[in-house]
Amino acid sequence: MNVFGSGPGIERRVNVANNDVDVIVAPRGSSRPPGIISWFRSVAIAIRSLLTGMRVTAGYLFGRDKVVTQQYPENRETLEMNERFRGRLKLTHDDNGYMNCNGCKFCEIACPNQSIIIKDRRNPVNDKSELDQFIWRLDTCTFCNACIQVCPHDALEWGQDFEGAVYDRRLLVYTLNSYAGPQARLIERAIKKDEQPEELKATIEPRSRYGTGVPLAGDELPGVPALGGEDKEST
Amino acid sequence: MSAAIVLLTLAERAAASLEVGIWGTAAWLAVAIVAAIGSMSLLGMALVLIERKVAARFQSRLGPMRVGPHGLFQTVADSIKLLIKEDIIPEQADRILFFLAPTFSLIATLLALVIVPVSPTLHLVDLNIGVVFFAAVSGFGVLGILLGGWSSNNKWSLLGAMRAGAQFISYELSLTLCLIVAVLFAGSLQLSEVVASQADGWWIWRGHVVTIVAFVVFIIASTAELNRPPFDLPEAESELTGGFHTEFSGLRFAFFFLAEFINMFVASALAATLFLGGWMPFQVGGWDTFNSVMAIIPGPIWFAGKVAVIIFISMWVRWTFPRLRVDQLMRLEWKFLLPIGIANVLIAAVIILSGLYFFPVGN
Amino acid sequence: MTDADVPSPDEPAEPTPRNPLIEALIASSYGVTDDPLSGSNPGVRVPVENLYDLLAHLRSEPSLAFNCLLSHTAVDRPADGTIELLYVLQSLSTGQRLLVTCPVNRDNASAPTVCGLWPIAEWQEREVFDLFGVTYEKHPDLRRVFLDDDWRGYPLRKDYQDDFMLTPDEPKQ
Amino acid sequence: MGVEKSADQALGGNYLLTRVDQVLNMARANSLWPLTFGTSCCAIEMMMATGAPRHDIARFGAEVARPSPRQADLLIIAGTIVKRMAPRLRTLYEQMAEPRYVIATGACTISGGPFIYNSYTTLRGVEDVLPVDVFVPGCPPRPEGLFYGLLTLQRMIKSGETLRQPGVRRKPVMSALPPGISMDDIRSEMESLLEADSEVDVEARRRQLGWPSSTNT
Amino acid sequence: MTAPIRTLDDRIRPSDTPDSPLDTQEYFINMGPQHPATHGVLRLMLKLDGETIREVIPVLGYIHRGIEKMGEAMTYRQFVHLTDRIDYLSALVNNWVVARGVEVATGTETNDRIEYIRTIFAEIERIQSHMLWWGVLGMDLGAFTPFLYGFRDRETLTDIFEETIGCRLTMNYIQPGGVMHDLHPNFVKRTKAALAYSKSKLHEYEELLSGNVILQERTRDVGILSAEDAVALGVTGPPLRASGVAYDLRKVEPYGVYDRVDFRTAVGSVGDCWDRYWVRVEEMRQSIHIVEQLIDNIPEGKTMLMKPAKKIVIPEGVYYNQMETARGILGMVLVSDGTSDKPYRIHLRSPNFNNLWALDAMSRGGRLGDLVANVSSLDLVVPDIDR
Repeated sequence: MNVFGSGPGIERRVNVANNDVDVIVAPRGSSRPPGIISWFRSVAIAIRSLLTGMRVTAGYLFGRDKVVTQQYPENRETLEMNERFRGRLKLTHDDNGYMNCNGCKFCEIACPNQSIIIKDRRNPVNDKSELDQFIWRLDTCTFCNACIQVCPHDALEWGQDFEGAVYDRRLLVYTLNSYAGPQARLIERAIKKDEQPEELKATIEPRSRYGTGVPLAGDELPGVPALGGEDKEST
Repeated sequence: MSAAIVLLTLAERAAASLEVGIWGTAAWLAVAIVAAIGSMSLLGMALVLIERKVAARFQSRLGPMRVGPHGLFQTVADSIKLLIKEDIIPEQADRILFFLAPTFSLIATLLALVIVPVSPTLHLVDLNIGVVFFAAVSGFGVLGILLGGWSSNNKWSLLGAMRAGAQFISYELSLTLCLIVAVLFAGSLQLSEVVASQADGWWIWRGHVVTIVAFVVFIIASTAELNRPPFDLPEAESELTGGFHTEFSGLRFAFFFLAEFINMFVASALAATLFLGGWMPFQVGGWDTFNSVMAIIPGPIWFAGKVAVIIFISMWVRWTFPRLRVDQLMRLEWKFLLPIGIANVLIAAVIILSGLYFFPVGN
Repeated sequence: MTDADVPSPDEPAEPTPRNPLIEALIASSYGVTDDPLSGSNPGVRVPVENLYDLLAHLRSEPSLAFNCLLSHTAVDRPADGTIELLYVLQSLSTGQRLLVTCPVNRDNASAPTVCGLWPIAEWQEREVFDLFGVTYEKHPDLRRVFLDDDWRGYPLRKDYQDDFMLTPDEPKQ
Repeated sequence: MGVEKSADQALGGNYLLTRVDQVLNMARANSLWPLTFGTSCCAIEMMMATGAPRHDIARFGAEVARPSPRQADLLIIAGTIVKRMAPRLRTLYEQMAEPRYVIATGACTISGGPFIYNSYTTLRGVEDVLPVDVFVPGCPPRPEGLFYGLLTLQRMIKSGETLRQPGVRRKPVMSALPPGISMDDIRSEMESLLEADSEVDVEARRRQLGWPSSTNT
Repeated sequence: MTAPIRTLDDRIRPSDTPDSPLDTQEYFINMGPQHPATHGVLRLMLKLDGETIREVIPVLGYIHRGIEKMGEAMTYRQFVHLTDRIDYLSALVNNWVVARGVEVATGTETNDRIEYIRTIFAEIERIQSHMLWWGVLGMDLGAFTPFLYGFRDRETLTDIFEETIGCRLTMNYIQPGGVMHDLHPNFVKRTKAALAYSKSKLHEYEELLSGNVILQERTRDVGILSAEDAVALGVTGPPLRASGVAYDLRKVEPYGVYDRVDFRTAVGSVGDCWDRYWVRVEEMRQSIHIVEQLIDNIPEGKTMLMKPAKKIVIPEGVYYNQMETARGILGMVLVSDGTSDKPYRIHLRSPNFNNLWALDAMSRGGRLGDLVANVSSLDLVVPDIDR
């Protein structure tokens, strides 16, 4: 039986790979010298070490304010995520409700696993490419922030929502944009320079989270199961 | 056989007390059994809940909170779920033994429970060889574990069962030596008389250091017999994925689970009875006012308090210490506890022969 | 040691070997050539016939004492018809590091095992065997390490075909 | 939930059986003992949820992590499942006793996540191997996100199986929708798609649907 | 001659002649891939004689995802996010290896602020990784409470990550050319508070577990790995240092700003579980010391020097660089063909893959309980083994 105790290490200086390195060596204790007295001493040390451990846990049992638990469903109202928390991707809008995204696909290219799929279209009024549908796959998204990092228009940001549990993975495919049409900057410019702003606005079409391209089935996306004939819900 | 003893005793008592013939005896028996099972499951559920709440506090968290106020009915939910859970018998398992194993475990516990003296009146069976009976039926419990490990046809289970067997046989020695110390002091094998002999002072006070040592060794050995951490080698989660009960599910697993917790209660109750005076209040020789105040508190509460303290210590230890290794466990018993236990019995004999009790009250 | 670590953007253009170790190795009889592509680390190329002898020399020579095989991997170069075996050697006593590259024939990739020199090579070679299909002569336990024993093909080869694998459409701007 | 109840009554279910069903389902929902199973990153966050005192899954009665699948009710698949692991996962699932529930946490288990493309081993969703009850997205999800998944599962259990139809699970679709989206939303989307031909008054539609705010969920 | 290719079944055929003098039979038992002590999906085939371990055969591949193959189809910047998922407890160091590899290859010089931030985060990550290990070791040895304490204290450090980075585990923060975000305004304050808290808790760990006689009995002279074996088996990181070889890349080949801070390398002398235990606990202390030196002196400067949307093309060549994660040396072999913005081949020399094979040498002759202690003391992260 060793004489225990995990005291401080021994400081030393050694040469490793031609560098002088300051090291601190683990304490080993010493083996028990023979004799009945040292045996009793080592038993006493052993029992004391057990009691020390029990003191620590007792400190938690009887101590005040030792419970650190946050009660999640009960504290939902007060629970706040950090401001940079990567919860859910969303498109930013200006004060009038127009989005900043113009469908430039920087994010789609930056995305490491094609979680963002952008469909664009050509606006008949100003003949510019614009966002038709911004599909975001929450089921594959890795929250790596690459899309937001590369976005030249600050059109994307993180929302704080973390409650995403669903019964069917097809529900995790989102269409983020609420409308298809020109970005806020173009509309503003059209209003300012009076370049057919009303006609431009008239090209706006509503898009939902579940728009045309991605129905609940989402069959076209790789890896997403199609809505089959069999009832998958009962197992 | 022990089951037969209990049943016969129960029947005798019933017949003697009611004098209503065979049917009355049967009815009394049925009531007693239902009451025992009911109280046992209630006790088990309460103990599991207490364990979980206490563990949570040790670990600076809250524990079950959402079923009932502060999770009061958590274990009720667990029990119902376990009752209605599917019961799987693995294809390769020995079906008969697989069925018997948890039942043995639970029956052993039930048998041990009936002899626990809660108070002079609340004492289901007062056998004249109560201490021996306890030693016998607690040996019965390991049979369930061994059978469970064997019948599962799983190497991990078998390893766990073998560990349990080795552990149990070893620690049974120390346990019995401690029982002998208590019996020597009390001069009787009947638990009610053991308690009565402590009216003047609990043996843990009156037996010098001998009973204190016996008490501590009894607690250690019973913890080891119960497979509770730090001696939970037969079911060591991180080593054996559950040990002997790896293959048991649903109700059968619940039997093992329940048996473990009731056993903890029984062992604690025995320790309280033998060393801490059972339902006897705390008495100090000469302090008459103090003694009378103490005597106001009813016996069952004294008993429950003592058991609670011992159970708490058991939980405290459980949630603090790492687990021992197999060979270390054996070393602890054979090189450490057993010599101490034997020396303890000899010293106890000397003390009793010379009548050198500590603060001899009254006589 | 530390000089091997500092980024040296202007170095590769110079034709002279950068390191006395490499000069010594080139002068030896192992058919060693300097590896111009080994980045900031000293690196040599060696034909497969001399691979074992060179590595044994590097391991046992007291002044070199490359006692740790940090990494062993391979690079598939179908254009050259070779698989380059790459040994990253590190000496924990001198702190020196050396990259040894050894091209082997791609169709019949085989190399001597170096398990006897560094025990860890046994598993690193198993990994390379698993993913590249390079067989190691006299290897004691040459099994696949990550993939199933009946896996077809060697996934890290450039021409690996797999029906299961999904390749995305490249987004066009 | 209401739908299921009325269906029971239509089938002739009586009050007592319904109450028993409720009690049983309540017990099941509040005593989900998870299997200690985790393969990669999500397992750490799962342990943060189950183990760390800050989140403490014990509040839901689910801290009794069982190492043996026989005794577990809940399989939280945390982490990537590859081809070689898939049969083992299936075995684990089959070893679990009914009723058994499965939560798939993290992008890897839902769809392959970061490893969906160009990986020769990673499964694209564990649904290929076993039936999943609840999907918890995230990479990895926060412990609170996992708790929300657990609550969603509890909701499913409470409204699911009955005594007369054991083993039949009903996923209440209404509560399965992601937050901020309701059936009404979907319905109005479909209506608006039907009216796509007609003229669009952006301002009115914005007021009607509240576009900016609807994305700020 | 080519060595015969065998299967696992060939490998685990029981031997006919057991070395035990008694008439016992050796048997194989399968530990994993789902086993509480293997921290994931490591599978160990154990050849046992009773409870005594005769041989440990690790079987891998239960989480082999082919990250190296995937890397060939990704740009360097995208590949960073995959490295998070290899050794997720050292995610930032993994990021850093790729970032530094790209920076060295393209000749980009980073500024001091970036290096300070990277070093601080790497050290905080090391502390939290070791805390988690401490808790898990406690649980593996049968003490459940340390597990919760470890996780509780780790949470304060995770908060630091979440505040600045937004993620708790897989962060994708250190990028080629800089870091993704600048520090959060609260960063310094919160970090100092967390470090002070961690320090007090380290003392508690000492009382609860380190000095405990049962832990000492379970770890001392268990799983001894000699220095020669450790080096030959390619063991790096705390297990190597516990064997007495003070080889720490932070000292020997300093990267980041490790050459400007004062700290000591924790080493052991015997190489048993206790030394590995103590080395890690001491490393937590040293890491706290490192962060304390740096936290007040973070210089000003830009935090991203490469445009995120710009293509990174690396000159042709083979680049190797390595760093010290919480588990050992993580090396990256990066092969570029000089034309594409994607690596031609990327190989990660993972510390756990190399450390794992020392398990057999450590555990032979020990008990089953010792094996659990050994696995735990190696601090294996299985996705890092399989990649």
